Amino acid sequence: MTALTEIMPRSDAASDCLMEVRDLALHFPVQGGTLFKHTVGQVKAVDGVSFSIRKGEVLGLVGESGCGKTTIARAILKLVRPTSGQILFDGMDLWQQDRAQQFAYRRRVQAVFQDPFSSLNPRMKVGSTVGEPFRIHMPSMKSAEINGEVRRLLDICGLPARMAERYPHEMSGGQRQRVGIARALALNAEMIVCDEAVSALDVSIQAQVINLLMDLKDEFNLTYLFIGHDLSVVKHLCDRVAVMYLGNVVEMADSETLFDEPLHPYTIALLSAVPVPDPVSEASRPHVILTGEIPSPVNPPNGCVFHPRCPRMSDACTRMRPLLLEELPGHHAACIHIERLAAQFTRPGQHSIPKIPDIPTSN
Amino acid sequence: MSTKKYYTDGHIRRQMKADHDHALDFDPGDPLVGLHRSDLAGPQLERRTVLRLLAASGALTAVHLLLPGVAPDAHAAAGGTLKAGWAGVGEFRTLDPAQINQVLLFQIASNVLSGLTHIDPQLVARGDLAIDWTASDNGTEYVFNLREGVTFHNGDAFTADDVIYTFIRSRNPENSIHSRVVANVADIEKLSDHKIKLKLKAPQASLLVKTLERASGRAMTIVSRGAIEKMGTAQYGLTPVGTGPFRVTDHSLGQLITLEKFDKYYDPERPKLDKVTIQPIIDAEPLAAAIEAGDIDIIGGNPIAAELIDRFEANSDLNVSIITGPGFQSVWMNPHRDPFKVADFNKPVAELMKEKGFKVRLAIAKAIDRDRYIERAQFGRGTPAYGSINPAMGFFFDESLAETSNQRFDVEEARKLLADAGHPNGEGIPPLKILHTPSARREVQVIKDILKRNLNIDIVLDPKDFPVLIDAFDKMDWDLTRLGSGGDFDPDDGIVDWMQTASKFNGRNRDKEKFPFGFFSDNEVDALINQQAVTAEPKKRRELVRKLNKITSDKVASAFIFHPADILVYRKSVNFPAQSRIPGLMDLDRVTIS
Amino acid sequence: MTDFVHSTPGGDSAREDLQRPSALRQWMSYMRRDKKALFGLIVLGVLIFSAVFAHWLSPYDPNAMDFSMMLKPSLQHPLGTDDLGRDLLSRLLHGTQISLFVGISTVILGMSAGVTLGVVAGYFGKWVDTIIMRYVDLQWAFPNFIIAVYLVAVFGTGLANVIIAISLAYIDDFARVARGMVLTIKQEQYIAAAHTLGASDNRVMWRHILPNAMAPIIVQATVSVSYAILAEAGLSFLGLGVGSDTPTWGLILADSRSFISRAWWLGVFPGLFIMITVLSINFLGDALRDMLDVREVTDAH
Amino acid sequence: MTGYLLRRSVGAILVMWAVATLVFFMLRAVPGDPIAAMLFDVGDADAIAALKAKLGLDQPVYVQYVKWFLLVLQGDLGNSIYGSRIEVSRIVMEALPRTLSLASLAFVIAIVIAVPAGLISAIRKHSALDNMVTVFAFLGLAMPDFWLGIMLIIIFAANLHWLPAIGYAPLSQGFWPWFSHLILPAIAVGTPFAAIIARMIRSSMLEVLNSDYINVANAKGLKKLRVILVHAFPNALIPVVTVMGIAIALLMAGAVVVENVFAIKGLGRVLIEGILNRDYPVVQGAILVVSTIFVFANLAVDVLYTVIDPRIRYDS
Repeated sequence: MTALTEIMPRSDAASDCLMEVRDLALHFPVQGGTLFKHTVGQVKAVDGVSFSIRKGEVLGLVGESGCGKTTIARAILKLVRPTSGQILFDGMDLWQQDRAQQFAYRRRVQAVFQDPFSSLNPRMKVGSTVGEPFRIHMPSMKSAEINGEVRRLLDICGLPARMAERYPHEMSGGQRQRVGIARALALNAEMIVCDEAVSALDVSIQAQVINLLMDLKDEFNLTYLFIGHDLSVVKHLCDRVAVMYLGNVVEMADSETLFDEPLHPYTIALLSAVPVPDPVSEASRPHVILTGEIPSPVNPPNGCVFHPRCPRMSDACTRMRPLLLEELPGHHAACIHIERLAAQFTRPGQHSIPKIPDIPTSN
Repeated sequence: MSTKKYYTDGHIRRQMKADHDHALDFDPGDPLVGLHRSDLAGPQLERRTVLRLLAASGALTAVHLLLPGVAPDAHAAAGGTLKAGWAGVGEFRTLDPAQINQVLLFQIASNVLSGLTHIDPQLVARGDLAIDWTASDNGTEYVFNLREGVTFHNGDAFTADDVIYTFIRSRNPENSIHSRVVANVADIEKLSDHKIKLKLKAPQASLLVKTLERASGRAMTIVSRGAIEKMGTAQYGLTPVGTGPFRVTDHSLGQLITLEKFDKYYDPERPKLDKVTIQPIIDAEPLAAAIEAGDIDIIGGNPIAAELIDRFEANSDLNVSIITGPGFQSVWMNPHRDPFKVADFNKPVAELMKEKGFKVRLAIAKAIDRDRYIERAQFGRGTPAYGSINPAMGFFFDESLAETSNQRFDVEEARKLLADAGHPNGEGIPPLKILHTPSARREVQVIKDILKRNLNIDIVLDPKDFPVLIDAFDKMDWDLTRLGSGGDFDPDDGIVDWMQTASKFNGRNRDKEKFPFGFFSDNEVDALINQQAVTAEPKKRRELVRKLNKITSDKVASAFIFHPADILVYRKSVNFPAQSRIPGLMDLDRVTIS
Repeated sequence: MTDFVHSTPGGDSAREDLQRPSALRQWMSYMRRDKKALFGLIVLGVLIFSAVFAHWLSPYDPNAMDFSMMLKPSLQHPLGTDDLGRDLLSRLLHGTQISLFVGISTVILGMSAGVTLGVVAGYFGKWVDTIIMRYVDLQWAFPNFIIAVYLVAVFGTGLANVIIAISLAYIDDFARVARGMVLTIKQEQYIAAAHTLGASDNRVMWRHILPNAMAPIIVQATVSVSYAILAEAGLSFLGLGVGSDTPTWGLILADSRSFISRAWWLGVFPGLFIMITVLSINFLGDALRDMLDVREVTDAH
Repeated sequence: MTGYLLRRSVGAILVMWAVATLVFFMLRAVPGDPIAAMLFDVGDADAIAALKAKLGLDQPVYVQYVKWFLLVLQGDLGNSIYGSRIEVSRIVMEALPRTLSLASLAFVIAIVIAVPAGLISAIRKHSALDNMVTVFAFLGLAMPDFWLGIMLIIIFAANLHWLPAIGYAPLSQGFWPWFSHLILPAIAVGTPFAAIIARMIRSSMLEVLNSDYINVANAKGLKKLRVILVHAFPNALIPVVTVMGIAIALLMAGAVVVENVFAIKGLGRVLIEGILNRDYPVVQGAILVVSTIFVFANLAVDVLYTVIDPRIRYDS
């Protein structure tokens, strides 16, 4: 699959590219054996993924749980080491960094995690949590200065200064997520990985947090990698969206394009599952229901990984691994049936799902 | 043997009177108190000789006059099982005399195996497998007549060959840990089946009591060649075969030894008991509970914890018999270390008295209040010690040493000496570490208290398991050591082993470059010890022993603390005849039970 | 963005005033409910007080043999005198100092070593974990007390050696508990967050993981203190204890064994001191276990 | 299951090998020369050297180790250094039944006390009876075992004369001699263990009694006793089995101390005396045996666990 990188010259050339993921693969060994442990198989959590993130952009990464999106986030955050492939940040390979570079990288890329209950150390006061980045990266900084910074950050994130004395268990979920954001902002990061950052929150709180994230993006000129499974949130927030299935990116396009004119059958099925606020159209629109289970990543299907569930599956799909190709300008998809599809497309209205006559549907 | 006779009460009294009179019937001006060299030959006349010697030394008491094999057991019936407990021991590692290194083991072996001689309660050698003997004029050749008709437990007959086999076995350090004991024996010659001749390299005063004795020497305790070859040494160590009054019928490791009467013992009157069981009991409280509850009838083994004696004496079911024990216990002071450094002991005491280090040495020795120590640590049982010669060797013991020794207890003088040495009220003396075994902890605490009280010297306890302690002691790697000797039946045991420059305990593994001698070295003492060792004449030997004993005391070879008491505890149902009451031993052949 | 309702930041502050009671108050109220724990707390308080002030509280010098041997308890000697004429009360009070010191310091040492090993093993995993856990399994193959016996024999008797021996014997218990906790905590997102911040391994282990793993470790530690006190007594009994004239309860009790039937106070009082102390520590440990909601410790041999 | 057993057994053997090796080298690092101590009275440097050479103690430690290890592989544990140099295997085999007798009787006593106590206190939670059991349990855990042993001797042997104070009689001499010698030490060893088990049974019974299936059983109108004994108790035993490993440790440790009090020459005493005397082969042999017992007993507990709780499988 090395060929893949060659057909993606655009992102490489783009001067505004902040991060580039090249053919990333993460395989985890599965161990077994009676007397002596040995590796009997591999979980292919991420299996050859490439994309890039431009400066100041919000890239969404969506997919069902277990598709590998969080694993990509962990690789970008250098919490796991890829089996193969590269991640370039500002043109530099993350696993070719020396200590100082790595330390600097830690300042420039930060994360907001999914579970506000788990992402804050329950034994640390909020003030310590938010102040920790300074203690790590600026050991010479005095406590009073740090406290000032903490107050400033809490304020930016809409938290009163007295919260610094609280423990996480004394706060609400939304407050905790704001603390998590404050911590991510502390060192003036350029890029923030939001790993399901709002998924665990109540809807009303979600809105607040998302608004905060958007405000901060504008204020500090941030770049986000936004990982989520809630398509409405992703659509609202992201400039571009990549859709993942079983360790592979199956489609990637501008947010609007992707939601309006999805190309990949998986994306189409995914979108059809999103409830529409209008009950009438919700009832009348076609729903693509995927049959079958998501295959195990230990033993992914040959050919197109989606083929066992694909309504459009053909013989070729079981043999050929489709490449992620730029089918329309800026719109990549990995499906061998796309060309045929594209010809049939008409431009549907917003929030509608394209009618695809030869896709068997069911209600 | 006299034991074959039975006496009436009246006869005993008459006999005792006669013995007493005879013992005192000598010319005080005669250096040999009316004895002749031939008196020292065997077998029957040592008793009279001894009584005479005791009388001459003023140590003759009614106990000494009691006839062997008489008195309490006159009415006792034979038979029965005696249940014995052995104190302070967890297991009987071996009963093979060639490997025995503990008194508590030869206490058992002595009931199973025989020697050419055996000591009696006065620590005098009597014939055992030897009927009698004669010594040559120069004291280097002995001819022994062996008892006939003696058989081993396995049925083999005892002959001169067994004596020679035992000698050859013991002479080899690979087979016996006692090879040194027979080092002075040049050769053994078989004159007939029941007659042997011993050739010595040099005259030896302790030959009969030490080398040929069945218990203390262990080198010439007669073993069965047939049995050793048949069962191997390991098994022989568990169930030895000998010619003694009892045979081992069962040995359950660490739990019980069963002895049964040997029907073919050479003395048909002995043993009285049918069976003896011996159980090792390591802790004091279970031991006490066992004898109080009647689980055991008698206690042998290591000395009974002093603290139990009062309790036993208060118990109307028990008899407690206390006699002077064979041994001495000391606090040793390292002469190579401050503050009691002494570079050389080879000068008159008056000269030594001018040295600082010696003053501290002496101050410590003088400040130890032996009476208080015995009262506190030993619950009042024991004899104050000022030398290595113990009161159980009545004839050689010097009671006056308590008054004449430099070490005589005197707090004021001790303090003055310490002040003269530059340490008024103990100032400038660092805390001194005292090496001791864990079991001596109680005693050492008392010594610590006494030295603190009397000299304001601080002592730090340094308990070490015996193997570690010995290692340090041999290397002279200590300030103070609390150590001593037990089972000393002959003066040699105390002085040859401890007081000569070449003594086996005297810093034998020391760095000879750094330390020219061990804990003590004195040319005069060395010479006197050599001299007494070849002096068969008791009176003369006694003078030499007493003289050297006083020198070691005056020059503070160690601070002598006490001679332990030998304490025997048994239930009232047991008759333990005086004749068997040998210090340190547990001869059960005359014991009966009712 | 207009899809979303704008509300004031921190607007879910309705829950903000949900004031949690402070840890201390929580504790106090717990103690009021749990009589056993209260008893334990009071006894332990008294013991620590008497340990600290033993020097002033003791009527006599604990090592001075100034009195008759084995005097019955009386006004002069509330707990009588021992077999060497020393005041038993004074010895037991000084013994409190040393026994508590033995109990606490062994646990602190054993805990430090064991927890360090457990945390490192759990945190780094792989061969580090394999090596450390193989060692722990090795030690696990032996009852703690037998290990302590063996180590004292190796090092020799004495206070320091007894403390080292007992604490070494505890390493596996603590290592297991700590490692188990670390494996769970490692999965938490705040650990990932700390890594993302560039926190060093040391910082993650000791600032983030350890504080969150402490609950079962504290419970284990409490129980271990009482075991250490008993272990010291057992070692002293075997002649492998502190061994000099240092008055530990275990040594006083072990020394009394030949006198118990004549001087009951020599056996009873040190026995009571040990029992009441161990009892109250166990009560406290039980209460802590309930409070911190830790499952029954299953590795307290 | 077979695979699991096999893997665990190999692991156990490796642990034992490591223990033996560790002990071997640590023992030789210990100060103290057993031969010098043994020949203290003899005092002959040549004799010491000769004996050391004969026993192979003059060779480098690693040579000694290899020799010893090769012998162990052949089942030969060597001979004691002391006295008649009795075979270690014989010493251990004579001591083993004593310790096992003591430990198993202690176990039985503990179970006989603990099971009813735990059940009663769980069923009658917070009653006077429950409080009594709790106090007993805590006291049992707080008493030094040797102290309890001495007290038992004073009461039942020295004063009441009901039972022998000390010693051991093999079962071959009859049940009563065996039992009467062992009952007091077994109580001393078993009491702390009984305390632990009673507490475990109480808490796990309470948990089980509150569970749904017991409520269902009650609702079905089953007799209360039947519910408790047939339905609740077996399930309550599961956590109890998990502490069996500790039980073995506790019984072994207790035996070491209590064997001393009652003058029973079991494995504990063999070990302690061996250590004190630096009798290397005896210590090595005893440790090997103790660790074998302990390791395989733990293995047995794990297997038992699967038998009692069908939910647990080790194969996956």
